Amino acid sequence: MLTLPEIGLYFSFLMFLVGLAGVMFRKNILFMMLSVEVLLNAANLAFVCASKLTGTIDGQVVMFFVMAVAACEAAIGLALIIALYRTKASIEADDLKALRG
Amino acid sequence: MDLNFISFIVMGIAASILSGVMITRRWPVSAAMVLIAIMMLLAGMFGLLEAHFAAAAQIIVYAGAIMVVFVFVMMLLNLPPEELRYGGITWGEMLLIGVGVAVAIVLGTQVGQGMLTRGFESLGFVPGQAPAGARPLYFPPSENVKNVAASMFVDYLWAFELISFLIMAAVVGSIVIAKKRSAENANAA
Amino acid sequence: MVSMISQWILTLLIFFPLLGAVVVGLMKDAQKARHVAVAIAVLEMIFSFHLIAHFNVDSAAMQFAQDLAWLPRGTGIRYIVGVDGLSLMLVLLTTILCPLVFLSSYSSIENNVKSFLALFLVLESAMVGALVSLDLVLFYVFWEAMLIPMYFIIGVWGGKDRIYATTKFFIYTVVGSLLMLVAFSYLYYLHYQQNGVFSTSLIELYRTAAGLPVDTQIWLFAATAVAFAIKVPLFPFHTWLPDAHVQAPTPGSVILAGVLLKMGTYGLMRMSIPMFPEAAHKAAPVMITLSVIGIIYGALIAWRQTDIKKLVAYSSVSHLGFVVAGMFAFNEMGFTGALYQMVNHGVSTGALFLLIGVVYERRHTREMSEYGGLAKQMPWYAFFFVVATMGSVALPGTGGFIGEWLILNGLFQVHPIMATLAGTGVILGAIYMLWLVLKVVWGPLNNEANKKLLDCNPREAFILGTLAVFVFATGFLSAPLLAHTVPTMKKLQESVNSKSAYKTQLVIPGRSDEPMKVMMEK
Amino acid sequence: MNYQAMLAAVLLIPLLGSLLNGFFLRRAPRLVTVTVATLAIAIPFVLACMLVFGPIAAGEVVRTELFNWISVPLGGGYLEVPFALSLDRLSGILLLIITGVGSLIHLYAGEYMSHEEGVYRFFAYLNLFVFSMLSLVLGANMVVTFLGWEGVGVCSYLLIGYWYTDEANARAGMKAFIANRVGDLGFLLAMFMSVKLFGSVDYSAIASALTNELAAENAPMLTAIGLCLLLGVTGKSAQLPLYIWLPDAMAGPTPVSALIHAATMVTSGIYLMTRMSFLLVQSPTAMTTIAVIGAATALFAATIGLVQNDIKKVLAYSTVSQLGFMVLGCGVGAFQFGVAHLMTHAFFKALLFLGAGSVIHAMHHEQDIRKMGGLIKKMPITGWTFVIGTLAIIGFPGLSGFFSKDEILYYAWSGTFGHPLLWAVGACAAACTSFYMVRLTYLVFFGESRVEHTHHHGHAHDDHHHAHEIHENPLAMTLPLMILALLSVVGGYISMPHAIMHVLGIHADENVITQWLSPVLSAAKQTMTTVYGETHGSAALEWGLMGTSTLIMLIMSGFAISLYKVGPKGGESIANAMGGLYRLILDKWRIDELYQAAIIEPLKKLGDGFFKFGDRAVIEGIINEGPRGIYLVTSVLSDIQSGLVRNYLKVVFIAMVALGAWILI
Repeated sequence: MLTLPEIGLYFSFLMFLVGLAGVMFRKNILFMMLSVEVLLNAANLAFVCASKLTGTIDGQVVMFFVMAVAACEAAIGLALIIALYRTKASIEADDLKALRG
Repeated sequence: MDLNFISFIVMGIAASILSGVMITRRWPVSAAMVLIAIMMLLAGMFGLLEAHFAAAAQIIVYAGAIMVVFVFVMMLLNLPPEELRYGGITWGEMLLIGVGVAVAIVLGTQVGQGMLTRGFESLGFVPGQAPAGARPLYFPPSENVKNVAASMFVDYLWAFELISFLIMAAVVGSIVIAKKRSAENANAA
Repeated sequence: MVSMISQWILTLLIFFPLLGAVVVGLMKDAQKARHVAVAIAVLEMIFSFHLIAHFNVDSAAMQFAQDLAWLPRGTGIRYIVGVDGLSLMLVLLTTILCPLVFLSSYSSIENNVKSFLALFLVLESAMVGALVSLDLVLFYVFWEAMLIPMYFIIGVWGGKDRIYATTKFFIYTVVGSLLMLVAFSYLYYLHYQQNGVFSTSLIELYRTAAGLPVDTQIWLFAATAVAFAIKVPLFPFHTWLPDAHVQAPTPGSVILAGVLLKMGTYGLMRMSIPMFPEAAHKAAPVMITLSVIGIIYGALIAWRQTDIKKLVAYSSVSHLGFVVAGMFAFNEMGFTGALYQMVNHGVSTGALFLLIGVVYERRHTREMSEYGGLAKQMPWYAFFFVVATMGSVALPGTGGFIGEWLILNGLFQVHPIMATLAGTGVILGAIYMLWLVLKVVWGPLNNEANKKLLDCNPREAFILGTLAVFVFATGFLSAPLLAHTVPTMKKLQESVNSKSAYKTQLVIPGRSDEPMKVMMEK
Repeated sequence: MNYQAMLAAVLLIPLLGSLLNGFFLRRAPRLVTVTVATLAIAIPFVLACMLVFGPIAAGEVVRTELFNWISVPLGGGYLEVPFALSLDRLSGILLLIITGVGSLIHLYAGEYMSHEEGVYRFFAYLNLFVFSMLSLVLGANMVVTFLGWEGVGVCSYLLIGYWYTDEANARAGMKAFIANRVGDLGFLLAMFMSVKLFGSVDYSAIASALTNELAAENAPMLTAIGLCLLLGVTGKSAQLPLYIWLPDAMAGPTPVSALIHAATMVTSGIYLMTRMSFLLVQSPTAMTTIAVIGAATALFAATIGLVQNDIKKVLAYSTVSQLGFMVLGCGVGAFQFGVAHLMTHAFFKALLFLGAGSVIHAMHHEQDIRKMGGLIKKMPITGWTFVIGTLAIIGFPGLSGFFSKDEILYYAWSGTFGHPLLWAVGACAAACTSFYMVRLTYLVFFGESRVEHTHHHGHAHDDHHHAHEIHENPLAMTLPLMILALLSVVGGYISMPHAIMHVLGIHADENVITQWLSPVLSAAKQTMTTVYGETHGSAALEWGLMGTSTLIMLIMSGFAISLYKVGPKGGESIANAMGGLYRLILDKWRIDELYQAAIIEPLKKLGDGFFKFGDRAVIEGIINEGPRGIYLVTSVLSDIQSGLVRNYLKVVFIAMVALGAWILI
């Protein structure tokens, strides 16, 4: 019989995959960022599950840190989206090819 | 098969399905709304895992703060609904996803059969118990918030401080990024 | 005083042209710069006579040596120079050819004269440096330093397709030298591993390298040999040469054929063979086969060329095949012949390129069909042409004969079949060279443009006459010339055939009469 | 003046003459040039006479070392090759021929070339040739000989192409040089083998090192040396298969043909074989090959000579044929008679060439014998000396050719390596010789005059002459003819057959030439007698063969005269009867065409192929396509850097999957 945290790891995995698909297949940067949030949440779930699984508290601390980083990411990312929208009038990821080799 | 267990599974399934729903929305705002729902569900799961602090933070920080910023931006940009480009998925991408899912399932199955725990067992790990070299809790496991706080401000103090610097930098940075362009635009105008 | 001069003479020889390059570069008047450049080259030549005057004929040691600190002590990279019988000949060839080349540039170079002269002096400096340096890093520095002036000389003052040619030349050579660098670096590391100290002294590394297991030796040999074979150029690495020669200005061609190609064969004889004797033995059949293929292949291609310069360029492929074949016979005759042939090829092919330059300046074409019957209009030119040709086809009495005779003789003692095949190169050599003479010098003077050609002016006659004298002087005075090289060649042969390290030492003038073993003590 | 210095002077004076004429007397009057050139050969002739009839006749060998030439370590010791000269009886004979005939020809050439511009060049070449030829015969080791060997090749190249403004002449010179070069490779290889076997290239050192035991152990190598030397000989002495250059070499001025292509250079092969006789006789294979080649060449060239119409071409093929006789003589072991025939041939062939030159000079460069005839009335000296030369070459009894040729034919039957078949071939060649020489002489000097009375426009310098005024040439040209005619008559007595000596009551064991050369040939003779046993000749056989060849000569001469009594038309009936064969022989058996098609063209194609396919397509292809391949790879790699974030994410995903898979495994 599986325990809760172990089932939680499955869910985390599933959500991660879905989030990844979102990042990979959406063209809109906004959606990509939302998908990244799903990714991060999946990761958080994994951390918490691990914390529960091992009976230690570190996973939850790290989950908090991830949350802080996610906040930063959201702030910077959204600021970039605004800046980008102002210059290019578009937030299509495929329009951004400056890295092309 | 108690209620906790059933509600955890239901919430997990709901979160997974909703994340699928989220990435297929055409309107950003509705996607954001779905995401908030996902976060709520996750918070519930955290609660069921007896991570009360995490559950609270999830609702307050994520659903409350971060998602608000998202919605603000969406409203600011007032974007039209986006064309979904599922038709654009190539065979290569399909194959990639197929392989990925296959690996995931195999990996997951192995985990489900206790590979992860067996791996830990070899290190002297019993599920639900702290491993041999693990740091002991400062407080009884029921005192979740206290434990998190103690660990964060004792063991992870430096990391915590660095994270605060990061947040500050992000705040300043986001202001600069969002503002600089407008200044240039003003000049250009 | 003499010992003082002897001690510093090589350093002087290396850096004097460099100084000259600065002087020439700072001058204002191009014409005066030409005179100054010639004067510098002549002075350099006179300095180099000190070497032959005070060279100890009975010794195979590195004479006129100097061993100074250069890079930080721990690296083991020092400034070590010295000459033995092998490098002495080539240093003299370089210093004697250079003044003639500068003289020839009076008419062949018309724009950017000062830069040309300065670059050429830098080139001379690098060539002498590469020939006398006994430290691998120093050698490598000079080796690469030769490349840069040549790159510009072809690229700036060359013919129509000069960029293609010079790029090709550069890439070929750089590929080779990078391989060499890798080999040297690995050897450097192996030396450290074995002895606990770093060293790039050639004398030290001879010992280290010869003691390596055969497999390692073969890899290192291959890397260095490919680098040198490209420079030689040995078949099948030769295709850069015709392009470079055809596009290079006359002085560039002369020095390319005269000295730069010899750097490859010099490297093989100085580095690859004595460093890795066992590998050299393993590789000898391959190298000899390649050179014999090169001899016949180059000769047949040369025969079918219509561009005079290309013909002579392919003849170089053929001639240098002899040199490589000779040295891989691993006997004294082969080594001596190879060295002698390097000098002779420098003289006779240099003369041929100068001769081509003479008519090219007058007619601006290198097509054979444009010429014919020049003997009528330019009798002295025809005379020099025939002399250079005879030197090139190794007629007895010219230096080429001594070289080829020794090479083929040496090769025959070991590989009779290969020597016979190489010998057919002598016949083919006659065919293509006489074909060239037939088409350029003999025959009716039909082309109107050729009917007003002027014969060699005194300057050209002086250059060509000097080379003609050398063609015959090397043919008859071979015994005294060879005497300088014999101890070195003997020692080389002994060390290669006993598959033991090439043991030599530096003789630092004035320090002591005993040959000093440098860097033996840790 | 000691003998060594004299010997050095003999060698160096012609070189000095050449340098003087070539560099310092370019603008000097013709007379000065000619005098310097002639003296440069005449003085050595005097010195040579003093040497040969002094110490050499007394049995000494004069040896001198000018300088140390090559010195390289060889197997512990040194391989020393000094520039050493050595004069023994063999080189003595050749020395006299070269300087003697040489000075006569120089004298003659001074007049012959009188209408040419810038003759300094001609005489510089000619003197240089004599220098080379002298170093060939005087060289004490193979390398010095090789210096001369190639030196005469070069001088021949320069002299054949003397009138270089006609490209055909220059081509003929080139052909000569290259054919010689092929032979030179043989000489070179022989030299290398003797270094390998004996550690030396000095003739006397080789001779003393070659013991019968050594010979037995290294029999294949000795055969190889012999065959390589033979290759050298076929090149230089115009034997099959390398004879092709000699007929073309007639493009040069006639004195050149006389000196180089009849008297001296082409005989250097015979000299070399005699010099190396001690080695050659160790290998029956080599000797037999030499004899066969000689006999074959003699017959082959004679057949071509039968039908040629150019006076010099006939003489050229005759020379090839006569050289074949000499080689045959050497090949059967009768080296001394090879040398004797060399000498007599030098006399009468030089005479014939000079006579031909005299005719050509008088006829203003007309060389077709069909346009001559009856010239003996206008040019009596030339005519009668030419007749003497002809009689000598066809072996009229009592003249020089009779003795030397018959001795060779006798030994071809009965010599150590002789065989009746070789004699038969030689006799056929002699028969042909009689026919074509008599035909030539008759058509040129007798019968009706067929000279065309028209001006020749081909030669601008002829303008002040008139073609119909054919008259005898001045003394400078006829004097050499007379001297050579005298020598052609008496020269043969040195090789008088035993049988005749017996009849004449001369009481000597050997004839003069055998006696004279006995020190040189003793080693060879000893080997031949000890290894192969005594020869099986007899006086009766000698008389019989002599009689047979005289008879053949008389019949063929009579046949030729009867045929050509009516002029060149006389031969037409036979020519028509032969048809294709006649044309084939007229085209010199089309050997040149064969070589062109079988060797030259394939080599040219190979050269083109190497250039176009090997260099351009393969090597350049690899060199140029290599970077292109790298470019292809890099462009694929750089396309992956699409700049699209999701593509990068795909890579991350792939990496993640791979990592997962790796964990599983």
